Amino acid sequence: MLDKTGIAKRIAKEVKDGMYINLGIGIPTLVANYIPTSLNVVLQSENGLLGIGPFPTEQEVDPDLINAGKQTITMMPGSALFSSAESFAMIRGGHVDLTILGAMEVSENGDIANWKVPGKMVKGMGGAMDLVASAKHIIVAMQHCSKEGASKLLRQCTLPITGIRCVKKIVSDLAVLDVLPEGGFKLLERAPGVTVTEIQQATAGKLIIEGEIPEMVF
Amino acid sequence: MLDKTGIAKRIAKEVKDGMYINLGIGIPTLVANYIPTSLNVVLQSENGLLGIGPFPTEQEVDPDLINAGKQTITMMPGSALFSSAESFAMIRGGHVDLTILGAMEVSENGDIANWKVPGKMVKGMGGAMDLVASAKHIIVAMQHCSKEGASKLLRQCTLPITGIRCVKKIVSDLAVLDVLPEGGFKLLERAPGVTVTEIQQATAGKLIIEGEIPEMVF
Amino acid sequence: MINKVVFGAEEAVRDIGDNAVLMLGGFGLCGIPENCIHALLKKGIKGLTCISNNAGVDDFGIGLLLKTRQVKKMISSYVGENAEFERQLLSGELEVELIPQGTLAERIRAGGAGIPAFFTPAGVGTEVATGKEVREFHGKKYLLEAWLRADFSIVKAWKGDTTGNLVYRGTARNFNPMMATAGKITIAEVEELVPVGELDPNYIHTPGIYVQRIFQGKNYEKRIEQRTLSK
Amino acid sequence: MINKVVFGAEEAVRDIGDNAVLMLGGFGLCGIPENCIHALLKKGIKGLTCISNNAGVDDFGIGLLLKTRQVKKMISSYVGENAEFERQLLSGELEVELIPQGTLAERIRAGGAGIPAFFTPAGVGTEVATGKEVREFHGKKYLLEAWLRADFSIVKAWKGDTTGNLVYRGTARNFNPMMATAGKITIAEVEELVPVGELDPNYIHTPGIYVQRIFQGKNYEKRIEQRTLSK
Repeated sequence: MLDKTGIAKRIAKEVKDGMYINLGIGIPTLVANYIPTSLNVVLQSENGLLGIGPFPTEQEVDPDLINAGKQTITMMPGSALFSSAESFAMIRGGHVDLTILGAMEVSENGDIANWKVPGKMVKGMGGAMDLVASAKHIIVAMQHCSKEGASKLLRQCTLPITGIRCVKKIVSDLAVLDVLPEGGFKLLERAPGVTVTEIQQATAGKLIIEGEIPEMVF
Repeated sequence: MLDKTGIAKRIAKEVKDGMYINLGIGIPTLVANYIPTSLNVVLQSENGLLGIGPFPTEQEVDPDLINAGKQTITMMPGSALFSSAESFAMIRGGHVDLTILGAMEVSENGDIANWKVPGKMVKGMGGAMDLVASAKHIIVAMQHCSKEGASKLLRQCTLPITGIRCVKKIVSDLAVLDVLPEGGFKLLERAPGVTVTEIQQATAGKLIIEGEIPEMVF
Repeated sequence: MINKVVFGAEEAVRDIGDNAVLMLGGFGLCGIPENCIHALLKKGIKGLTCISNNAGVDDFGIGLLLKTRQVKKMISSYVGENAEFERQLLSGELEVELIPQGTLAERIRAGGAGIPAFFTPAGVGTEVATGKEVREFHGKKYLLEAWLRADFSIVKAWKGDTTGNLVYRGTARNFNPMMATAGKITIAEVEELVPVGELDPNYIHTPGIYVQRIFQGKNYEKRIEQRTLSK
Repeated sequence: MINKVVFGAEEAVRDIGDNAVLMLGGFGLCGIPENCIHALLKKGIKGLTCISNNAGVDDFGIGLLLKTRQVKKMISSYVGENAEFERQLLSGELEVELIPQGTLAERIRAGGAGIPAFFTPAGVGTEVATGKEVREFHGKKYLLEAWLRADFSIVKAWKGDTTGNLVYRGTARNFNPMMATAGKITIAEVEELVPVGELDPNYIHTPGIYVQRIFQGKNYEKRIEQRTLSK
């Protein structure tokens, strides 16, 4: 079973040289720490920056330079700054190669729910609906089950959804799965120490298992 | 009867302090020469400049600095450069206060035809359709009649039109006229030496004459 | 050039009355018009509709106007970090309209650019689509969204000249440039007001045509929400 | 940062084939990609659809590609100054689609920004409206217009860095920034190619994400169409 760091490390392996990437808040933000330095990639922040750098030192802190999570950041050489309209033009136009974000639920046809829980205070969707409706490739970082043990990989989402038929890949604490265009979670890899049976029990949606399922290698 | 310079001079009197103005090619371009220097106005060029300055000296000529007529120009202090999309966002969004352009025909309900003559090579509408469809206030500079003596202020345009119900005011070689919202050319001023009868004869569309019509004062 | 300079924030907001529809620039607390917010607070006008990506925090930004119950409605994409906001929302004192961030940005741009409506994929199949026209283009579904315009747009820039040309700095740009285009009256407060001719025409973010009033603000706090340092 | 540098114009256009749909930046002869136009001429590919505000003059710009009959169709707002163009059009060898300039600019922006269609007032009641949906908003009529996208967008900038960030100069900016966003492959030729980090991130006109190939052009002629001097 993977902890948050493990999920982030496994997702980092999906990153390819030359990619422009948008990282959501939470686990996705951690992914940046594990992208091999041999790869040239550029991180987009939807509030208006291409080329997010490391967090600043005390001396470098600049209130005019934050990421979409409102954290202070720095810029890489070759960065570009722009407005929110331009930023979402980029996102909507399909110019960002990979979007990594968290989810509360994913359905077997790729619907995602990650913005609202009925009965709880609604904070808003922020940029999530634009990102999921527009991205060429979406990887979701999530817990396979709730704290109560209920599966979050479902036939249909129970929570209000953020976007339809958009998730392409899931990296959970238990497994790596593709969401197939025709529907269904195709099991690709098991987390270290996790059995196929455990994954089957934790997946309420249609799970597709073909041949031997390898354990993740980091 | 006014020559081109006269028309330009008379239109210049319509310019008010603080206006952003788009000047079309031809007579409208001449208007710039007669705007009193006491007025602060800014000229927009739809290819991407606010703050057109005078034509350059031989030393100042810069191939990267032209107006919408492809003429070399200079910039005034306080100018701003932008893309064609931003330029027409400005125009379409109603941020330009006054548009001055030429016309082949205007109808009594404010339709304008100025881009195409059947049988002749079509050069294209350029930005004219955007300008007439968007402008808050449009003044047309035109000849009242064709060389053959046919009126160009008509009940209905005979040429393919550029925009509907958009012209607010006309300054011709014979007269100044408002185009009324309910339809009709309301005669405001006569050109020096031109009689009301001459204007009546030269106007095929509905002409409205109320009271004494003064001669233009420059 | 046309001179747009006003004396300060109070003069800039002088004619904003009860029930006005305002746009306020900024993302989180980054790039918000601090001086004008304080002037609105002092002015005490009520019933405001505020179009702003966020709603500030309890004791800063738009949060200050919420505390004094000057805001009737917020139109935002994310209103996370504000306890007073939550209280008013749950009690029904405050109306909230949530809009996907990219749609919000584009609707504001459309307002400024004279485009009354456009199609966007964000929100298809979600509750955001309720009541909206859905149309398919090239095999993908899109929603029809309308422009947004405001009575007053209040933006914050880094530098500005006396004719209203603006330059933003860093990610403090965010929603400010589009909002500057979409107000009947646009008010710009800047950290540094410079004479006409000092800003390079090639690098102006907001051309002065969009700005009706400009002044140099003072005492910028520029509060940081998440001070995150590298280890 | 990602390195996008190619050796020169010929390498940049290497995979543009017959019948490709191209966008070419520029307004008149100002800000046109001179090096790539020459490379296309040399390459001799045919059947091109060229989306460009103008069509050059007889012996410069896109006019060169017209002379060699490499262009099947022009999509432009104004094609005034070109005798060969007129001959081909009248003889039916060349197709022309004329689009209002602002609509052309906005359709290209929409293509890059993932907006499949939008409403604009330009052309309402004219022959441009033929076959288009007309809808009224706030008492005014608008046409529905679709995005434009290209197989290759070819733009010209003043400065660019190795990761594709671009800065334009003067009114040579014109259609280049939108076109840069709307090509499946965007090729940028620049007068000066600089190392990453040399351009100020705050003043970049086209972020590198839009650009797939970049090179430093040579021998720019920058021909002037209307050399007009003050007396």
